[in-house]
Order: sequence, then structure tokens, then C-alpha cells
Amino acid sequence: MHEPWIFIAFLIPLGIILPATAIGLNRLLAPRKPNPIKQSTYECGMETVGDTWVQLKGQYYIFGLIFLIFDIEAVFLFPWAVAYQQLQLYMVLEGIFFILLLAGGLLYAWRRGALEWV
Amino acid sequence: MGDPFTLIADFLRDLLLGFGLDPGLTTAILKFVGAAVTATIALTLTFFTIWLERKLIARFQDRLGPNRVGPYGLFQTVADFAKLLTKEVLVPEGADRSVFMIAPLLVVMSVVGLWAVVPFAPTLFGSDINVGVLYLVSIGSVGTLGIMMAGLSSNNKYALLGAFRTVAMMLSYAVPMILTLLIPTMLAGSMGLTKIVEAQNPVWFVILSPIAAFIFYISSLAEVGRTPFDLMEAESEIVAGFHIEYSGISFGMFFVAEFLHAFTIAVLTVTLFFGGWQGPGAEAFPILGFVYFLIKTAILYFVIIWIRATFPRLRIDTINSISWKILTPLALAAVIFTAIIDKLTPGDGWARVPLHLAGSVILIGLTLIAFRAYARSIRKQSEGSGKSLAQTSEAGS
Amino acid sequence: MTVLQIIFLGISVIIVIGALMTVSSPNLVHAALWLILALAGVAAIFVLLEASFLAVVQVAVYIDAISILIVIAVMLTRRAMGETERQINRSWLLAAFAAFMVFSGILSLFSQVPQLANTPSDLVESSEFYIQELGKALVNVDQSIIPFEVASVLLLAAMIGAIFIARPPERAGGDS
Amino acid sequence: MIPLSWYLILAASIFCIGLYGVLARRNAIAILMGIELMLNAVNINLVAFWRYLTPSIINGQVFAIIVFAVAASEVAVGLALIISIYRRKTTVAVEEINLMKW
Repeated sequence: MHEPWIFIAFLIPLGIILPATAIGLNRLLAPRKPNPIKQSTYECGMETVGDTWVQLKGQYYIFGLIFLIFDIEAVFLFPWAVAYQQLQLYMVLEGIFFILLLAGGLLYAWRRGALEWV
Repeated sequence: MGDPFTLIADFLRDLLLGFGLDPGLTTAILKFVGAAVTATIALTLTFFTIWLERKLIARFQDRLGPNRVGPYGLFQTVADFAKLLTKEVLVPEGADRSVFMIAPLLVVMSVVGLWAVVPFAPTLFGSDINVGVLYLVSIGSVGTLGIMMAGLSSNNKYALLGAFRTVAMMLSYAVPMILTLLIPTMLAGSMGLTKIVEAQNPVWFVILSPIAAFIFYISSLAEVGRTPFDLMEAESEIVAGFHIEYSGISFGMFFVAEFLHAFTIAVLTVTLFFGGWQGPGAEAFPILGFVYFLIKTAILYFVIIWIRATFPRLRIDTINSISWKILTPLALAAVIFTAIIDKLTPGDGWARVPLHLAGSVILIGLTLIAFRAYARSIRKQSEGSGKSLAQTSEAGS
Repeated sequence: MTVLQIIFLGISVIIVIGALMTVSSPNLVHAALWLILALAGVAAIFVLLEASFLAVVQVAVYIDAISILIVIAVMLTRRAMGETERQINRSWLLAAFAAFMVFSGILSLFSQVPQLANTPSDLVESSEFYIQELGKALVNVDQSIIPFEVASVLLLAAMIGAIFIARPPERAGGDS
Repeated sequence: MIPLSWYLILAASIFCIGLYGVLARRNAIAILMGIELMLNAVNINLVAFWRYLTPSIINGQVFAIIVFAVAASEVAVGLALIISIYRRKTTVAVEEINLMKW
């Protein structure tokens, strides 16, 4: 049963190696004459001001968090969906109950204003 | 005659076994050749799709587009590639060198990896893993990581901001995408893409669940960052987004990944919702199935370019609101509707279409009513407080 | 040495290197990236164990969601601890010793496991079957329905709690 | 074929590396990363035992999925706490977070 994975085990490294080859070719072909002006941070010609590490807003974390919870939810639901054809009605309803609980979480986030991008 | 793919594979296998190779090794070599061909074709295809897209966009805008290099400017992309190849790759000062160089590779890898599980024809597919749908989700999202690495390592605050805005958008749209993928899984009873295509034999899933197909299409468009969703390169706001410090071929790799991903979206939507290679006579003659597949993909790809040529860029708060407040609840409702309806309607094929369609119509109707109520509440608010409509809608719901 | 064994050893080396760099790298972003490498290796281990569902879930949950969340949190709190500051506490030698003692303790316990040299029997059913079984087990009243529903309550609680905690304090009026 | 003991040794070493990270790092987020490593080691063990001892009973995989859910909740709430503490006290070093000590 490892057999279908062999293809993927080849394809994913190839997906890295092929672009890496292009970049390697670039190493051979392209000129390399770095100087401080060229390497300075690009901001359309302005001098950069202040620290690079600007304080990000906490909203990014909230979005990542809700995504994580829904991702896990999908993990639980995918086997349920695969087995769906063989399930009794009450088992399907249990899955729906699961979805509804999570939808309640989304509703809470919405009500609290956690989904607003301000 | 009708099935050249098996023919070639068998010929190669016999040839290698004729050399006296071990059967296990032969399989491995065949798989490697297949993977190499897939990756090469996928990456070479971008030469063509970039040309096609530029040409089509030009026509939409009443221009000629590339027309100097080769017939119809067909080799324009090759020339561009050669130019990028001979340009210096700059690494900005204070950048995190290794992470900076790895990021574009990861982005390309995540797109090429998607091609592993797509069945192009009844006998032509890379690998038929039984978790294909989840594989698409997980490999596709690795690109998010690449973008994040690009932003973190560039030592540029605009790259950082652009990367994080992109990541926030991609995370938002991954939620409805994953949820809608439950629907084809449920209807086919399997996560393997070949099984999903086979299950669409009389009825395509787009007929059973048009809402799911729509949500999948839109949210994958957002995953790539095509024009209505191209926050990542909102040049008026954040210079050029996460790839601002990239130059030469490193930038080219982001470019290749984006265009290949756009094409891959068409491929995936066809596979999951538009019957893949299904069509009259496709099972007897696999090559016919491949042709059907290409035609469907071409149509959906054209629609993607059309959308790009038509819509302006959305604002960041609007983009995230569309995902969280419209697509995600709609996807949840669609999953629940499909689960209940499909359990209640016994039978196969066209017999289950009417109820499913009725469910979709009810759902669309409910969505429209909700929109109407929302618009009315906004209007009432603005009349009540005497503010202009624009101000209130900017303040959010 | 069979091919599988060589592959296993290669993956193990990657995982252990990734894990070691995670706990020792002074730059937290790098630590997170090394953690991602280690977790990807664990996904490959799941493939070797023929648990293909868990392998893709490992990538989807850990690499796509958890590690991105960790990087976001690192970026949000970046100003608090620079790379120049001490990253390990005073009793790190003691910690290393404790970890080593736990490791040798676990190794010494192995002698009590009778099936240690077992090699796996071939799976009798198709791989599709196991995912269906998993799905049925999760909603079957006789099997794992309680963990399934409790997990949904747990996730709901985590979501509500985390949103409640992570929201910026009202008085500050946004911290963008 | 790979004997069971190889997986167990791998899991044990990841667990102990994670344990070292939890005990020795000062940064709270780094400690969470160590915990993630430990949970992954546990998962390897669960799946290896499922595959080698009871492949016909699916419970090993159910356990592993529950561990995923627990890990996700733990990361979500843990990071939220760290961010909240950072907002109030501008620190993420665990020995400086001593508000509840007395």
C-alpha cells in the first residue's frame, strides 16, 4: 500500500529540484556585483525609516485561530463523509450536530466582532 | 488505439524488465519517469498559459498583446524567461539568506505537488491515493508557508505586511474551501480523486451541488490571489507585497507558481465538480476522455481570465468579510443540506437530482433574503443617523 | 537492510535534526521552521506506517495551521525577547540531564515489551476500508461517539476562550 | 521490514528532545513548540502500536485524531494567553511571569 505514495515521494522533491536548478542556472549565467545601494531595502526609492519588525495587529492571530479550529473540524468530518453512504440517519445527524456546534463558535466570533478587519 | 497511456507504460515496463531489472526497481523507475514528466509538463505549460493570459487580457482591453517574438508572440514568455535567467538575484541586506532562497522553491513545490493526484484520463493519473481531497488541501496550503517565509526573510516592512495580509486572506478562504470539499467526498463516498470522477458518471456534482462548486471556485481563486483578490500585490498600498525584494529568477518562480496555480484551479474544479474526463465514450477510449478533460479545463481557465479582466481589486476588510460572513456560513449550510437530502433520497443517477436542486434553490433563496435584510438594515441605519450610505457601510455591519 | 529501512533511517535523521534545532535555535522564527521540518518528517513516518489519512492530516493541521499560528504569535511578541537575550534558563544542564534520564528510562522499559521485534503483518483490507471504519467508529454509539462529540465541545470551548483572551483590551482602542 | 522497536526509539528520542525544550527554554512560545514535539512523539507511538499490534481495530487512529484536537486546542489557547500576557506585561519569558506565585 505504499505504492501510490512512491509517485508523490518523487514528485514533491522534483517540485523543489526543478526550480532550484533554474536558480542554479541563474548563478552561472547572471552577473553578481552586489553593492550597498543595490542591496538596501527597496521602498520605491525612499530611505527606509525605523525598524523592519513593525508591530502586527492581533487580528492576524484571531484569523489563524479560527482557521485552525475549522481545520481540525474538517479532520473529524472527512472520515464521516467518506463513510457517509453506509451510515444510519442518526449517525449523519450526529455529524450535523458536530457542525452546528462549530457554527455556534463562528457565530460567537461574529457577535464579538472578532471577524471585523479594523 | 484509444488508450496510448497504458500502451506506453506497458512498453516501458517490458523494456526495463527485458534488461533484467528487478520488478520493484522497475516500478520505482517508471514512477520516477512519470513524476519527472508530470513536473516538467506542468512547469513548461506555464510558458503557454502566461502567453495565453497576456494575449487574452490584451484582447479584453482592446490591445494586441505580445506579438513580436515568434508567431503571434508565442515565444514571448521564453524570451522573458531567458531574460530573468540572466538577471542578478539580489539578496537585500539583513535578509535571512537561506530562508529567502528556499521560499520560492516551496511555493512552486506546493503547486506542482497538486498535480500528483489528478486523473487526466481513465488510465492516466499519477497516483491514486485514497486521501486525495485532503492531500490537495494540505499540499496546496504549503504555499502559504512559502509566502510567509518570503515575507519574514526579506527584511522589508512592506514585504512583511504584504505576506501577513496574504496569509490572513489565504487562511480565511481555506476554511470555506475545506468545508465544500466535504460535499464531493460525501456524494462519492471516497476521498480518492479517481473514485470521485467515476462517481460522476451520469450526473456531474456541479448539478447536484452548484453552491459547492461556486464556493470552491471562488475560494481557490482567492488562494492564488488572482485579481479580485490580489491583495498581496496591492502596489498602491504596500509597494509590491511579499515578493518586493525578489529579483531575477527567484521572482520568476513566484510568477510561475501563480500562473500554474491558476491553471491548476481549473483542473481541480473540473475534476471535482465537472466530471473530470467523463463524457460520451470516454471509458472505452481513454484518449477521448483526455480531450474532454482538456476542453472543460480550457473553458474554466478562460472564465478565470475573464474574471481577472473584469473585476477591480477588493478592499482587505471586504475580502475577509466575504469569506467569513458569506462563504463560510453558506458552505456549512450546504454541507448540512446535502447530508440530509442525500440520506433521504434513495436511488442513483438522475433520480436524486430534483431534491438536491430544490435544496440548492432554497439555500440560494435564503441567502438572498439575508442579503436583502442586511441591505435594508444598513439603509435604515443611514437614514436614521443622517449619515451617508458610504460612511455606514465602511463602519461595517 | 531493506529499502524501507533505509528510508526510515533517513526520515528519522531529518526528524531528530529538526527537533534538536527547534529546541536550540536562538532565533524563534528559525525554531518554528525547524519544527515544521520535524513535523513533515513525522507525516512521512505516518506514510510508512500506512496511516495515509493521518499523514495528510498531520500536514494539514500541523504544517498549515499550527505552525503558521506559532509564527504569527512569534511575530506578535517579537519585541519582548530579542535574539541577543538568553534563550535558555539557568538550570538547562539539569533539564538536559532530566531529559536524558527519561530517555534511558524509556529505553530500559523496552525490555518488558514482548512484541518489540515484531514486523507488521500485511493489512488485509484496502486502504479505503480503514478510513470508512474510522468514520463509522467516530459516530457509532458503541465506539467513539463520546470522544467525537466531546472533541467538538472542546474545540468550541478553545475557540471561544482563545478569542476572549486574545482580543485587545477595550481601553487601548486597537493596537495596530 | 522495520521492527516495532525502531519506531519506539524514534518516538522516545523526539519526546525527550521536546522535554528538554520545555524544561530549558525561557520563551513561552518555544516551550509550546517543545510540547508539540512531545505530542507528536506520542502520536507516532499510538499509530505504530495500532499498525503492529491491532491493525484490525481502528481505535489507534481514533486516539491519534483526538490527540490532534487536543494539540490544536492547547496551541490556540496557549498562544492566546501568551499574547495577552505580552500585551499586559511586555514579556514572554516564563520566569518573569510570576503574577500568580504568591
